[in-house]
This record gives sequence, structure tokens and C-alpha cells, in this order.
Amino acid sequence: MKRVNRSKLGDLFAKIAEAEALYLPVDAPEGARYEKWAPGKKLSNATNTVRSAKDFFFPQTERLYDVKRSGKTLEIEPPETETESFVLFGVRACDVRSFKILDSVFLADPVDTFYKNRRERATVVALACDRPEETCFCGAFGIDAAAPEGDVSAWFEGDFLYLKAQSEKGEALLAKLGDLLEDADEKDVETQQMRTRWMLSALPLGKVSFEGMKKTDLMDHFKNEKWRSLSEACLGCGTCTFVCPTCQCYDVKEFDDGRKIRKFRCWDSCMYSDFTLMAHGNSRNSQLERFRQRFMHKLVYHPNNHDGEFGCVGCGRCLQKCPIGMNIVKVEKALEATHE
Amino acid sequence: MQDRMIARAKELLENGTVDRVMGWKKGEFIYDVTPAVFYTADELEKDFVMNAFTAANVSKYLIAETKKPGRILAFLKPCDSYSFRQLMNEHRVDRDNVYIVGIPSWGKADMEKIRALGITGITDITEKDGDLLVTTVMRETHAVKKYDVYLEKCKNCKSKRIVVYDELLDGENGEDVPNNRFDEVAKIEAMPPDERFAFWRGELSRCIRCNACRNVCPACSCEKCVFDNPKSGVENKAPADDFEENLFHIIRAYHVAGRCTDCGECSRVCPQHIPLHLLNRKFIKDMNELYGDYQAGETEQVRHPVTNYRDDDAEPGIVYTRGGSGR
Amino acid sequence: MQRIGVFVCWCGSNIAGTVDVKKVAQTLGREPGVVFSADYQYMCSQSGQDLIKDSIKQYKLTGAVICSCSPRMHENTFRKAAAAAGLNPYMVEIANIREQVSWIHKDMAAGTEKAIILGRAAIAKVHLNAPLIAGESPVTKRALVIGGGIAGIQTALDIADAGFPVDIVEKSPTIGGKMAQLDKTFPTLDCAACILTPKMVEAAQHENVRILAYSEVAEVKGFVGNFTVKIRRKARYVKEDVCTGCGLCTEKCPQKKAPDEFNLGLSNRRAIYIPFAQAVPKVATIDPDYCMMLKTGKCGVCSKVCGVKAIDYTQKDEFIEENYGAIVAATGFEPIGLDKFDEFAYSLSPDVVTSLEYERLMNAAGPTGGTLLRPSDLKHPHTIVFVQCVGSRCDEKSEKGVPYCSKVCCMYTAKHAMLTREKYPDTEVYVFYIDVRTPGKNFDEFYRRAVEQYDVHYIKGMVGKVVPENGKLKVQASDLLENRQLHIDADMVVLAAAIEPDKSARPLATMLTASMDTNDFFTEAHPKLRPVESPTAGVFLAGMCQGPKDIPETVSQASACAAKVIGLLNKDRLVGNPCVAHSDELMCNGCSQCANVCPYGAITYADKEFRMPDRTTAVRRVAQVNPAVCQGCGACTVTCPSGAMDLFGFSNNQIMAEVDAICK
Amino acid sequence: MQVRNEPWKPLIVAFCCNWCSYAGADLAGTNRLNYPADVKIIRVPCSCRVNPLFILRAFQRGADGVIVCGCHPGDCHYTSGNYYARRRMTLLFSMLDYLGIEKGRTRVEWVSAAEGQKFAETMNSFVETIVSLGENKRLEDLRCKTE
Amino acid sequence: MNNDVLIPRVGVVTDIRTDTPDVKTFRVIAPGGGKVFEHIPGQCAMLSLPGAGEGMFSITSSPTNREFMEFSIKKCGCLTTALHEMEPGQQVGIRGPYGNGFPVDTAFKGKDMLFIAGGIGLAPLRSVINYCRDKRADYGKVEIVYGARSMDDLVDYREILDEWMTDEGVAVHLTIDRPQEGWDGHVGFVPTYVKELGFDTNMTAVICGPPIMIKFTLAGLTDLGFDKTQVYTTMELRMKCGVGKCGRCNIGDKYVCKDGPVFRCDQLENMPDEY
Repeated sequence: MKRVNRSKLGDLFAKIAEAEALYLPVDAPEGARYEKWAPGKKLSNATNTVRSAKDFFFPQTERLYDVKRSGKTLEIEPPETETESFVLFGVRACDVRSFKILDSVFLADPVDTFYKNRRERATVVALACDRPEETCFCGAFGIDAAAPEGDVSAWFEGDFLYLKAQSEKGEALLAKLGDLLEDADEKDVETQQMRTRWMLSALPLGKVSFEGMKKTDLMDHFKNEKWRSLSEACLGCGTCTFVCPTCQCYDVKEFDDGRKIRKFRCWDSCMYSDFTLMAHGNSRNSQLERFRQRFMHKLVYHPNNHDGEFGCVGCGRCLQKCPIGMNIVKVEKALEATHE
Repeated sequence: MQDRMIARAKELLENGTVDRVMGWKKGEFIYDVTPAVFYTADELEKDFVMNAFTAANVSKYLIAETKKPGRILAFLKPCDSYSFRQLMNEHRVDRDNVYIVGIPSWGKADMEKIRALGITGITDITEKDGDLLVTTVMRETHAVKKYDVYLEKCKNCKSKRIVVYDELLDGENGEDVPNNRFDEVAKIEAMPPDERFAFWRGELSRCIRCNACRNVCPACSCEKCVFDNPKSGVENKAPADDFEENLFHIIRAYHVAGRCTDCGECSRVCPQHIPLHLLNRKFIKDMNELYGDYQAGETEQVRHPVTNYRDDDAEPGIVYTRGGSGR
Repeated sequence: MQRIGVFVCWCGSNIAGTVDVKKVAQTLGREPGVVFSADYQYMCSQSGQDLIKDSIKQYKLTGAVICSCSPRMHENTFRKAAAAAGLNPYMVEIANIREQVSWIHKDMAAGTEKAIILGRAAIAKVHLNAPLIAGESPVTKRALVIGGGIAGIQTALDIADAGFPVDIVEKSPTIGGKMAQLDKTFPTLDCAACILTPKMVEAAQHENVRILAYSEVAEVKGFVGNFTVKIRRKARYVKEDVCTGCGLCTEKCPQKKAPDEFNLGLSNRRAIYIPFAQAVPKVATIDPDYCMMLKTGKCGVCSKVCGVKAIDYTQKDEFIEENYGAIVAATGFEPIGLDKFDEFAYSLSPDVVTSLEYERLMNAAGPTGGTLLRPSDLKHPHTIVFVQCVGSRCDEKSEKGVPYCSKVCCMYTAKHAMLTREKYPDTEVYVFYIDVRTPGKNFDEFYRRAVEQYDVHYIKGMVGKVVPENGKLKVQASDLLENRQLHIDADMVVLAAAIEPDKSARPLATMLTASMDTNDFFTEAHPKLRPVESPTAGVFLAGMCQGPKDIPETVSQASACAAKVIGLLNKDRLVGNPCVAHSDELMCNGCSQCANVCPYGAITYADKEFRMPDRTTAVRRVAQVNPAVCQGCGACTVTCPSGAMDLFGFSNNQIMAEVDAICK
Repeated sequence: MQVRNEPWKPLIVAFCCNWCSYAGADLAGTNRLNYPADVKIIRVPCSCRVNPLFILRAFQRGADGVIVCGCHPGDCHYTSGNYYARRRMTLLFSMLDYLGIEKGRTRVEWVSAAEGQKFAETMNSFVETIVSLGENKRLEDLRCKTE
Repeated sequence: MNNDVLIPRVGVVTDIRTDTPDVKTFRVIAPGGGKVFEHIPGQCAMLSLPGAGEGMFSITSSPTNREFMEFSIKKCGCLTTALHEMEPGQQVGIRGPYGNGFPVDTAFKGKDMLFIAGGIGLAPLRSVINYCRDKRADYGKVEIVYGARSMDDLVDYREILDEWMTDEGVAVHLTIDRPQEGWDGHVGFVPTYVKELGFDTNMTAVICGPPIMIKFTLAGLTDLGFDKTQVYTTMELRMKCGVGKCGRCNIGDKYVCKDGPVFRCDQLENMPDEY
């Protein structure tokens, strides 16, 4: 365990940024967002960023390759592979866990090399929460907001930022920071951890649990009558999907710039009416089906395929952002109520 | 007011005037209310809610609801009633299949603004007079003036008048209210072009194309949006380039020009806090100034300024010569 | 994928002089989809066209791009050539490399580059072209003329003379219109009745003309060549085919207090009446507002005296439905109401009259038998003040009057003044005017005669106020030229009230989906080139309903209108322009915005049932374009937010493909 | 990624209505009135056929200026098309201005079939304006500008 | 240079055969000759034509074919229309192979095989049928039931007549929906025909065709005494990325492009009816 005085945060960031790009949450008109650090930029106080940290590994749009046509021949140009490493500072425990969920998709065979490359280049400095929101329910997924995973775990307590390496990458990063850091005792953050854990349990969603979902069969959940009323007001927008740290559906599209075709991948949402639209029709025609798919995927399909791990980390973004106030907690409660 | 609404809804269900009720349903917290259809008195008693956060404009749901058999009761706030009237003008809703009870609205609160005050760990919010009492997990209570956390659309409310209804909950209709809703537009107009450009790049570059603004908008009720239709040639799903952000928002504002009632839902739902209403209001302001005052949804008038003309309209060049900053 | 042929024309040296045509042909030959490319000296020549035809056949071309002169020049030529070779003519696009390239650019390199780009744009468009076939529709060889004034009568007679049946629908009991009420006509001073009534009789007796008087158009459906019109025949309570017009009933009717419309209320008539002696059809009509029998069931005198038993108190309005190929609007005009002009004391004194009322007072068949007597005391007026531009040329912002010049007032006032002075030389006549407008054959001479020979006092200035006082009308006026105030004690004041379109025009325009201007005059399809046609195909305009005009102008317009109608009715089938709008019903919201901007009323809405993907059905209101009516301007396509409305030949995607090709 | 390195030349898209302005352009040609080759004309039936999407599309694809030409107000072949176009373009241009796009990159001119001279002059002056404004950077799509 | 699975390789279309009015078969090789990649029967490949899009198609040739791959494609959308307009020599983007394929070396090995196809549904089966024919010794008898709307809609009719029907140990039963001039074979729908024919219940069945046909044929086989574990089907629906990540082909806890497209019918019971 190391620590650094808050007053030296700027130096710390400057030191990191010397070697590699540093991204951290800063205050912005919409709330907090990740930005590349530059002198003068201040770490945001916000509990979490509006957009999740998944953007760094799975950006909203990304070039896959270009194709040039001449006559009947095609020339396929893959993009250059990026090689610069970077540090993600201030990722909350929920978002750190979301990387594991994204890994289980993108790193599964066949590996998505675009994603893998970014994951490998990144060092994640996770920051423990000390001011949880009423929308937080990471505890429901066994996430300890007070002890985040990551390459380095960090805590703000008193005048200090405490840092603890959790991986080789983390060790390497702390090693580079050298004399900026001083040794510290893990006990220094324990009080804060206890307080955070207590706050989380005392907040309205402190007792939310999803484990009950597992008691019911996939098809029984699927056929539940509640989906109708739950999905009734859904606008079919992609807000929940796009702010969600674990949603990873994408579309592959092309753009003809007149000289070549640019294939790119971009986020897609299973809530969109044309998500499953193909030449021979659409297999999910109603918003009910699409709504159900999103939540079934997170709460049933994903755990079925990944040792019971839900496709949700309880970050609460969708609770804050859904235009019509629908969210995964309401869904879980409604589904479970049916089978009580 | 909630109790009176529930009572009236139950009466109207009972006497057969309607067979279901469009309203707002309680959530996990005070603020995450969801538009919902209620079928029984029990459901109404249990879940119907009307509070400082029932801001969602329910008029768009009535497009689908009025196509269903039976008759639905809709509680419309003044701004919702403008949207509904506009949808009537566009033949999108079946007026006969809805029974409208006009309800007054004195402004709705924006949860995001409450959070922006720095209050975290909220365990409860209650309404008392004009205030919101916010209690946190640390047992602190913050009194927040509702006015200070009004949604943008309520802060710049144009009218308390309900323009279409079968009955009024209060028996009395409100009136248009003086407002400064074009001030912000004027402020941007007064910026030098470079600053204006930088301002809008800063705002629009935040767009994540979640389509919340479009999907919530009562005027954006196309069977298929051009941006979702591969055949339109302009379909796109993500802001793959700055241009796409501009294109989407310019065209969206243009498509609703003359039809946008300024209900403010687009800005309310934007997860990235883009002041989208400033685009719509720009068109409204221009139309008012160039073609005479016009308020979409206010009357039965079906020809709006973009589908109308006068022989002596201003020439497009006026854009480059009138007021504001020159180049 | 299309198989496109590119044909680059040299136009002698016109194009080849500044454009490297060989390079253009070669470069375009490499574009995707181009399977043949050639250049030739004169593409429009017979051998050039043969080259195109042969290539179409030999290379199985599905599209052709001709790089040549303007499409306005030879598009048709090349389309015909393509059609002759079996290629749909609308698969041909022209790249204009003469007017827009070689003739304006001197630099060979720049010209060649631009020619290639324009060629590419045309190729890009052809890729998205689809064969278009012009629709055809039959023509009902019968015309409807709405309005039986001089405009309507003349139009009907001309059409009828060409051999086509015509119906005249007239809302009042007789045809004749406003002209029948006039006394003399300027500038020749021949009597209106003498020239009009023979026309009325001719119409009545013409085998191709059917007069539906006392009738109104109730509903119009259909489109050019194929209108179906429902006509309301109002109940006369007199059997039209039985009544002989003997007039006995009109003498015996005990109800004498009905105001006589023909005399503008200056006299009364009976409850059963024939508007005037030469009315056509000459049939009595019972005015249900005044007939005691109809109101109280007590009377029946007319029925008793009628020798042919023509009276039928039980008559009801009837509807007839007819098909027409063309419709002529000739609804005419009326003077504006003067209730907003209290300064002239029109409502205060019977001696303040409108010019039309003055016509009746001068008319031998009028209420005073042709002797000029003022209405209040039936004495000869000795001082008469004429006020011009009452309600005409008003400020657009003012609440009263109309913004335009009524055009005929200057001349008829000169006529009135002159006739008055001629018949009653002891009468002083003053005319207050803003301008005197006399552009017409013999008009200015006529006006000068009034001033010079008849000593009419023309005073440039406006009358401020007319006050009835002790049997006189105190007229306060200003003389702008002398810059002084005038006070005249007049016996009569005659107001040249502005004219406005007849009130029936607006609802009619709605039925016809014909457009109107803000003053309720019908708009013409083109103000210069198509002045007698409405933008709505098959609807034509004659007379005052299109704008103020005098009798000779009205008659010439009526004949022009008839010529257009005859031209239309002469065709057996109408071939449409295939480049028309069409709506994709799956995407249409039914919001009506497109119909709002359509100048031709080509768009209607229908509730259609759709099978949804989830196997349910839903009924939606969708727009439908009548290709026979649409002219292809594209206004609707831009109004449509969902892009459901598109234009054949100039589709969204075609234009965007051109943009892309140009900006590549 | 490499940017095209030829010297910049303006690219101007002109939408001309078939009945007046396109004919006016033809007349300019017939009278041999010179205007820069940077102007490329797209023929549309009426100025009211010009969708704001087309204008934005042109900018996206690399145009530096877009001009819409139609019949003089009152002379529209379709009676009212140019009136609608006038309102639409006014609103669109105003919005572009509002977003900080340079004034003058878009223009509407009424050119009759007899005004060949005016057509040439209009194009000359428009090209001049665009040259003075320089390359379109504010409404560009970078994907269309890089090789 | 990135070498991700999403980046296609170039393939050359060397031959195009028109099978039915709306089905064409395309032969694809690597630009330098030979196959672009190896596959097992039942697997798919992603074909792309820039400007028209990318789509998943089953590889209809048998892996035993060493020279080329074939795809039988029905015209039904933008991409397939563009593919149908291609001319020989055209290059396409190709990536794969994707999907699990048929268990030809495990569950099918040594079994008597019953193949049932309707319409274009023969395309995915052609690969495995020819595989079985080429490796006769590894499998028992092969029975094929194939039906289409009309004679003209029978895919690979020539190959069926000239090769399959003449093969020892292979029995082909053809049927068309409605009587037609020049057709003296069976007339009727596939499911009924299967029941009429009746098959030994120890066979392993593979069905492919329109959903409705699969449903009724499966019911028919169950009536005959087949267990659902003996019946396989393949579905190529809604695949976009081909690698089980983009989320489109997710039905229940399965990803069709990765866990499928071949499913044993008992597996389908636990899957929502969203295909």
C-alpha cells in the first residue's frame, strides 16, 4: 500500500502522463466524463461518469477495414494496429467488473483482436467509492465498491490518495511513480471502507438481490406475463444500452466515401426496432420482445453461459437515465414477484 | 391532486366513459415514474402517481392507444395538450377514442439538477409546499426550492392553458404565461460565428445517438425514421463523424419545424444534457420573426409556417444580413 | 447492375473544341456499370441516333447517358431514339457538356474534367433510374361551366360550338350575371342588354348547352378528364319544364314586399317572380322567404292562376350527378360591402348609392324606369358626387377594403358622369379620384370626352366625409392639386365600390382543390403563360373570378378558356407525365403535410389496412397521389419527414447519387 | 491516413430548377458567358424539390458551397414551389448560421430563363464568396476527405 | 496490420449457375487458386460485396471438394440481389468458417441418414449429403426427401438426377407442392410425404427448410416414433458478426452463429420461439 498527498495529485497525473496517455473523469456539462488528462484538468468528484468506461475498450464506432473496388477486383485494407499504452484512472468498482463481463464476450474464442489489443494496452486504476448514490446496487453482484478490483486499487481518505497494486501492470505503474509515493498502511482506509459498505446497505437499493432469478427456468421467465406491462412505456431508445457498461451488441456497417467503402463497427441496441431486421424479416417485431431480450440476456442468458455471473454490475446508470423511469431493478422485482 | 385524479379516474372507469387510464406509475424512488396504462381501480389506488417528477409527456403514447378498441382516459398537462392537439392536426390520434382530463401543472423537477447540487446518497424525497425535502443516508435533510431544480421545459413554460380537453380537473383553464424562452437562442445568435460553432460542437459532440430525443418526441412519430431506413440513403446508427451529429440534429429539428410544440421532452431525456430545445426553439423563433407568431398545436390550423407561404416573404439572404454578429 | 452506354457528342467543334471528347468517353467507359462508350460528331443526327439505337440493341443496354447539349434541347430526341430501340425512354439521362461546359469554359483541361464529372453524375443517376411508363386516362367529353354571367355564357357557347356538350350551373334563377344589370357599356355606350340577351338566348337554344339555373355545385370528385360533380338543383316550387313564363302569377301574388335583387333592393317584387323580362330560363321562381303558402300554408294564389299547373309547393332540392372532362370556374364578382365605410354615409342615406345601384337607376328597366331620380324623394338630383376607389387599393394592413385596383371603376364612372351630363345637362357632376386609369382601346379618349366635352369636374382628391343634412349630402373633400378643402352640397353620392370575388368562389375552390390568392381570386397556372388555367389540371378560369377585368377582356378570356377546354376535350386519352410523386404507404404517416403544399390537389388520403410483421392488421391513413393530376414539382417530397413521398425521375436517391458523383 | 495534397479548388453544387434557372444557365452558355468550372449544376424540376438533406449531403461529400436557383417569386412553373423553397431555405440557412457555419456558404438566387447574364454573374460572385471563405471545414465529413 | 476475424479475405467467383428462377449457385476460390479456407459440413461463411453489405450463407459444397467452395443463394434482399447480378471473375469478401457444423464425425458416424429438405433448405444439406456420399463407408444408408413449390424451384435438380439418384445406397424422394405438366413424381407437401414414406426409427434425421415445414416435419417424425434427440436442423438467421458477439443471433442462451446453426431438436425446446 502506497499513498500520495492530495496536494500532489497534479504531479502524480503529470508523472503518469509523461509515459503514457492518462484518462480520468472530469466535470463536464453532462456530469462527469473521461477525458485525456492535461495540466490543469481536475479529477471529478462525481460518483460515476455518465458514459461508462467501456468506451475505452469498445468504442462507439471503430474502423474495421476499408475496401477499394476497381472493376471486379477488391482490395481490403485492414487498419493499422495501435500500440500506445494508456492508463485509466478513477474507474469505479462496478465499471471494473464490467470489463470482466466484456472480456467473457470479446475474449472468448474467436478473440476480438481490436478489443484485446486495447485491454492489453490499458492499466486500470480503480477508485473506491465513498459517496454512493441511491441508484447504486453493485453489492447485489458481489462487487465491493470499497475494495475495487483493477490493476491498481485506490482510495481517497483524509488528505491522501492510497494506492495498492493488484497486478503486474499495477506494480509496474506504481514503480514508475517512484518517489512521489510513500508507504502506507492498509488500515488507513478501513474505516472509510466500512462506512461506504454501511452506506450502500442503508441506501434504498441496499437489499436488492438478483439471486432469486436463478430459481426459475429460462422459459418460465421468458413467458412471464409481466413483460407486457414492464415494456409498455419503453420508447425503444438506446439510452440504457449506451450508458450501460456491459452492453456490447454491435452492428457492422459500411460507409461509401465515393472512393472506397469503409467498414466500421458501431454500438447497436437490442432495444432498437430494426436490431434483428434482416432481408427475410424481423424476428422480434414488438417492443415487448426487444425489451424482454435485453433483460433476459442480462439476467438469464448471461448467467446461464457464464457460471451464474449476471450481465449487470449495478452501476445505476440506466436508473438515472431512462427517459421513462424503467430499469433493471423494477424488472427483477416484477419477475421475482411472479414466482414468489 | 393525485387523490382527485385517482378519484375522477375511478368514476370515469365506473360509469363506463373509459375502459382504461393513461397516467404515471410509481417507481422505486419518487422520481423514476413511468407512463403506464391502468385498467382497474385497484391498480390506480396502488400505483397511480402524480408528483413533482411526473414530467413525461404522454401524448405520443396515445397514437397507439387510440387505435386500440375502447376509450382511454388521458390526463394531459398543458404542454402535453399542445402535443396532442398537434397530433390531432396531423391525423395521428383518434380524438373519439380518448377522454381528456386537463390537469394543471406548476412545474416539474429535474432529478439530474438535484444531483448536480452535490447531494448524494439520497434515501428519500418528499414534497412540501413549493419545496422538495431531500433526505440522505447520512440523515441530512436538504430543502431544495422546486423552482431551482425545474426542468428546462418548466422553467421556460409558455402556457398553462390546456388546448384540448373534455373536462378540466380544476374546472378552470390556465393562461399563456409570459416567458423568456427565446433568450438563450438570442444569446447564441449574438455570439460571433466562431464562438457559436465552438459552442455547438461542444454540445453536439456529446451526442451518443441513443435516439432518446427522437423516440420521446411526439412530432417524431414517423412510421419509419429516415435515419433508420437504409433506403433513405442517410441512414446512420452512430455518430461516426462530427458531420453525422450535425446532420442528425439539423434534420431532426427541420423535420419537426412548424410541428414542434416546444414541449421540451428532447432536452429532458437527453442523457448527455445536450440543449436540444435550443435547436427547435431557433426554428420557432425564426418562424415567429419572419412569418408571424405561430404556436404549433395551439389551434386547429393544419398549415404551419413551413407548409405555407406569402408572396412577400423574406428572401433567404435575410439570414446573412439581419441582426446579431456579422462576418 | 445496369448496363449503361455512354455517348459523347462532339457537336462539331462546339463541344470538341474545348472538351477532350475522346478522353471523356474513355474515362466514363471505366465507370462501374458502363459497358459501352463512344464519341461521335453529331449525336443528334440520324447516324448519331442510329449509333445509339444499334448500341442499345447490341450491348443490351439498360440505360444510356448522352453527353451533349442541354436536355432542354435534345432530351426528347434521344429518348425517342432509345424508345425506338426498345429501351424505356426514361432510362436516358443527359449530361449537359455544351451549354454548361464547352461554351462557358475556355480551358480544355478544366472543361474535360467537368465534362467527366457531369457524365459521372448522369451515370450515377441512371444506375438508380427505373423504367417509367406514363399513365393514361380517358376523357369525358363534356364540360361544366360554373357561373352563368357573360364569362360563363361565352365559354359555354364557344365550347358548344366546337361540338362538345356543356352544362352551365348558375346559382340565381336566371343566367346573365352582373352584365344583365348594367345599363350601357363603356367605351362604346351600347346597351348591355342589347348585346347580352341574344347571347343568353343563343345559349338557351344551343343543342349542346344545358342551363342548370338556380343550381349550385355541391361536390366535386375526380381529376382532369374524369370529374364527377354533384349539383344541387334548388327548389323553385315551379316546374321548370311546365312554366311558360307568362308572368300571370307574378302579377297576382299578394306578397309585394320582397326586395328585388335584380334592382339591388331599390325596388320590391312579388314572392313569386321572374327576375327580369329577358331572363333565361324564363321561368317563375317562388321565394320561400316571402311566400305565404310556403311559410304558413295559407294562400295558393299563384297555383290558382297558373294555367299550366306549374306550381308545386312540395318541391325539394334535388341532386344530379354528372361526369365532366373539364370544369370552368366563372363565378364572377360582387361589389364589396360598404358597412365599414361609414364616412360615406352609405347606410345613413338612401341617396348614397353604389355605382351598380346607379346603373339600375339609369336603366330604362330599372326601378325608376330610366329616369334619374334620387331614391329618398324621387326628385332629380342636381349635384352628384362620384367617389372613386371606395375600398380599392387599400393599405394591406387596414381592416377594410382590398389591396388591389378594381380596374373597371374609372371607366364606368366616366360613363356614368358622361351619361348623366348628356341626359341632364343641368346636373353638376364631380368625380373625386386618386388616379384615373384608362389603359384600353379608346378608353382615354372616352375619359377625355367626359372631361372636355361634358364638363365633368374631375378632382384629384379624396372625399373625407359625407353627412346627410336637410335633404342634402354635405360632402367634405380635398382637392390635392389645388391643395384646398372643398365642401359640396350634393343631392346624390355615388360610390365606386371595390369589387371582390363572389362569395361562392372560396368553397368552390376547396371542392375543386384549385388554389386561390389571399384575396380569394383563383390563381392561374402561370401568370403569363397559362392565364386561363388553374394549377389544378382540368380546371379553367374565366372572367372576374381570376381578377378584375372589363367585359371585352372577360369575353376574350372566356374564349381563350374555351379554346383550352376544347383542346382538352378533343383528346381521347390523356397521357400523363410519368415523373410524378408517389407515396410509399408503408412509411407514410398520413400527416397531411404533403397535401397542404400540393398546388394541384393531387394528394388524397385513404384508410388502408396493413398486415403487420407480427401478423396483426392495422388501419392507417396514408397519402395517395393521383398521377393524372400531379405535375411533378416535388414540393411534397421535401415536406414529407419520413421520406415516404418521392418523385419518379428525380428521386431522393437519384439526386443524392448525383451530388455524391459530383463531389467525389 | 493521408490528406489529398492538390491545391484547394472550391467545389460548388448548384441546384437549378428545370424551367427557369437551368434554362438561364443554358442561356449563359449560349451567350458564351464565362463562369468558373467549379460550379456543377444538378437539374431539379423545381426549387421546391431541393431537400435540405441534399444540401447537407453536398457539404458532407466535399462541396464548399451550395446554391439553389429557381424561378423568380411569382413565376414558378408550379405556381408556388419557389415560395416553399424560399421558406425552407431561409430556415435551413438560418440554422446553419446558428450552428456557426460561415455565412455565405449557402445561397438562393432567382434566375429566370432570360437571365443568362445574371446566372453567370451570380455564379462568379458566389465562387468569389466561397474562395474568400476558403475550404468548408465546419460541415465536412472527414471520412470523405482523406484517402 | 490487424488480422481480426472480422476482416474478410478476398475470394473470386469463378462460376455462376442458375438453379431456379431465384436461386443461383456461386463457386468461389482464393485468388491464387484453391479454397479460401477449410470447413466442415453445415458451417457457414460470411460473404460481402462492398456497397451492398455482408451476409451469412451456408457453404453448400462438401469439404471433400478440394478445389472450391459453393454457395447456393436465394434472392431476397439488397445483398443477395447484388450477388445475383455478379458476373464471373468478380471478387467478393469472404470470412469464416462459422458455426458448429454437423456432427459428421461423431453423432452421425455409422448411422443411417435421413435428409429432409424443402426449397432452398436443400442448400445447407447439400454439403453434408455429398460428404456422406463421398465417405460412403462411414455411414449407413442415405435417404433424401426433398420438396419444393414446383419443379422449377428444385435446387440442384441436375445433380440430384445425375449423381444422387444414380448412387448406390442413396435413395431420393422428390415431391412438389402442386401437380405440374412434365412431372410424374410425387405431389404433396414434404411433412405428409415423409409420413407416407415412413422411415426406420433408428435413422438420424436432418431437416432444413422454412420454419413451418420444419415444425410439421418434426411432428411427423415424432409420430413415426423418432426421438427429438435423433433429429437435427440448421438455421441461418440474423447473423451479423459470425463470431457470437454482436448479439443479433442470440436466442435464449444460444448464439446461432456460434452454438448453431446446427441444433438437435431437443435443444430447441429450451429456446424461445424467436427464430
